Amino acid sequence: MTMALTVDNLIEWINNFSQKVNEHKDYLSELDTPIGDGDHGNNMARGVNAVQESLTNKKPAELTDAFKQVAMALISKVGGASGPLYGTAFLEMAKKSKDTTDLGELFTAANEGVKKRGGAKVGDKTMVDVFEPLAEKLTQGLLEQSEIDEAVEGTKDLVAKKGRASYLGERSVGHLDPGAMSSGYLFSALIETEGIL
Amino acid sequence: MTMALTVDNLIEWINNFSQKVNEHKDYLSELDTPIGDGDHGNNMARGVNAVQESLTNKKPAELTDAFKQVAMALISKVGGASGPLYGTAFLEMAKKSKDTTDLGELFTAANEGVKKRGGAKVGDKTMVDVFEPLAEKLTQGLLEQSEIDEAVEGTKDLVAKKGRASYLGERSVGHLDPGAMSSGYLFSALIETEGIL
Amino acid sequence: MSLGITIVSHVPEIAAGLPKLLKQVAADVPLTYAGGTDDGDIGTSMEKINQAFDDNSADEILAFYDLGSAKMNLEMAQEMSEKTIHLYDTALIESAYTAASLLQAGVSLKDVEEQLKPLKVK
Amino acid sequence: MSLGITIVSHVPEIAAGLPKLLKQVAADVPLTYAGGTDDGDIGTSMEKINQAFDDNSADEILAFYDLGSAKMNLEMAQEMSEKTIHLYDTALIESAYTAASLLQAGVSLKDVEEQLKPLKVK
Ligand SMILES: Nc1ncnc2c1ncn2[C@@H]1O[C@H](COP(=O)(O)OP(=O)(O)O)[C@@H](O)[C@H]1O
Ligand SMILES: Nc1ncnc2c1ncn2[C@@H]1O[C@H](COP(=O)(O)OP(=O)(O)O)[C@@H](O)[C@H]1O
Ligand SMILES: [Mg+2]
Ligand SMILES: [Mg+2]
Ligand SMILES: [Mg+2]
Ligand SMILES: [Mg+2]
Repeated sequence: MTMALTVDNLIEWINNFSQKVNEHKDYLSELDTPIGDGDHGNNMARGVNAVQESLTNKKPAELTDAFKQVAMALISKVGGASGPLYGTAFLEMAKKSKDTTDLGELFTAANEGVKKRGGAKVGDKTMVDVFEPLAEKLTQGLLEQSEIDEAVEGTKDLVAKKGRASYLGERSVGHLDPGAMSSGYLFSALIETEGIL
Repeated sequence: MTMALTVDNLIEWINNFSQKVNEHKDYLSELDTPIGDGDHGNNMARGVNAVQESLTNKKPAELTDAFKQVAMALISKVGGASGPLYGTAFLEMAKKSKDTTDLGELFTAANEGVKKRGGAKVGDKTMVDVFEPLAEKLTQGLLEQSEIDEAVEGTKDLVAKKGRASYLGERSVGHLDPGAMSSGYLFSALIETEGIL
Repeated sequence: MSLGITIVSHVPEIAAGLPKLLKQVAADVPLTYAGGTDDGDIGTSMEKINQAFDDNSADEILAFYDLGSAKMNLEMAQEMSEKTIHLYDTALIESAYTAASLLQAGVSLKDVEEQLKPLKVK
Repeated sequence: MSLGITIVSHVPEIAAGLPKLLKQVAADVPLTYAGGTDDGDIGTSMEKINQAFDDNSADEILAFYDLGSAKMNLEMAQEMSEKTIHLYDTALIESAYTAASLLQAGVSLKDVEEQLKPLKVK
């Protein structure tokens, strides 16, 4: 029995996400250092802080507006690859939210958007390795922290095929993907939001 | 009966060349406009003026030094592709001048240097289309202004294979090569120098 | 239908510098650029790209970029733009230079694209 | 034997800007650059290239350039340098970025060169 997604619990969810990103900012940038340019934490923190500012300045009336505001702030402020990717995820959720409030459907649309934007598929060591299996879990009503951890951890043994890490080829093995980790926070934040699942 | 190349008539020759380059500076840049970046006249003028400054500040004692001073000033000051090319030509003449003062031999060495430096061969619509046939004429003791004009004019119908003009491919046809024109001045200056040929 | 060029780089200096090289051989080709994030840091900005498309006096634009994430922002800007934007996965400096020289010489888009093909590196 | 990178561009801004992109992924790779003519105009300068080779703390250098005439000055500087200079006819930004990330990861010159091969565009 899925409870309803509302503007209020969406904002709470996004606030939880922002808090996690800010808390783990240095860790995310650290993950991005051996296989990237070491800015993922700073990028995401800049992004979620802009999101919070936007939601505070102008409280959205509808779910669709809320998703759109999140998307636009991320697109404007993140600066790295994760900007257009998270931005696209939330834009797709905005579109989908006109028809449904089901998180499984919303995240399935988000995942398709991310895949289309970046050209990555499951196994390429990107945020898609978290979005795709967990969208599926959400659809089944089975999202749990252990599933999130597993999806994030699973990127460690993969060879990067997209993004900056792909320049390192085989040498990217043994490192967690930073975007997978931050995506993990997005799903954890969902679990911690009362009444949204 | 070729007369001797001396430090004095070498300087006179180079002064004649400088004068021509300065006189036709705008024309050389104009030739470089449709098939290049429009700076060949400015590049060469900057170069020959630096050469004259160098030869005035420190009169070379030997032919080899004279050729070297010319080369170094051109290499330092021209800035465009013609800098290392003319520079190499004069460096090769400097080396060769240790063994001979024969202009045919000197220019044959210069031409080989230019070809090696830029990778161009006859027919590629570059200064090589002037250097190579006229080095041959010098060797035969047959250098005349009409031969110079012919060599320069001959670049008009060629398709550029080297340098900036090569980006235009077939569209470079119908335009004189600016480096061929400035090379023409170098040979004309030789003809106009008393007692050098 | 006029053709222009837009340069997108992660680095503001590269974005501002490359048009100087192109202007030398393509004085009449409309050239605009977007470099760095909104704050001028290393990265790209969809809004800056949008602006560069708008500011370009041409109504059909050939766009060149440096790294993959620039492409994503470029595609978002492309989707939002009313202009026809062509995106090339080619060597940034070398292909922008090639395109600029050819456009200046009045070469058609089709022929320019033919010459860009061997410069595909991403 | 340490490996470094030298960037050569006709445009001072590009030469100075590209290392900023590379530094992000290669904090420990010795990076130097030479941009523009002696007077800071668009072009290249053998002396500036020489200086960039000297200033690089590495004794073996991978050199990347934008247009053909830069290559000629590079080769003259290469002949004069006491260091081992490797010159690549590859896409300037893309190949310098690739080389920088790989060198930072401790990849051997041979393997770096292998990955540069598909980036050859000149
Ligand atoms: N093409 C892509 N498709 C999907 N995800 C990608 C792609 N490129 C990068 N990413 C994700 O973005 C993360 C890096 O984001 P970030 O560091 O903010 O951007 P940048 O690489 O531009 O510095 C990666 O860890 C990866 O998860
Ligand atoms: N690779 C090359 N081999 C021989 N000559 C060349 C080559 N590249 C350019 N040139 C000559 O240089 C001339 C252009 O010189 P210039 O305009 O001073 O340099 P740039 O092209 O760098 O602006 C051409 O007209 C041609 O004669
Ligand atoms: Mg990053
Ligand atoms: Mg980044
Ligand atoms: Mg020129
Ligand atoms: Mg020039």
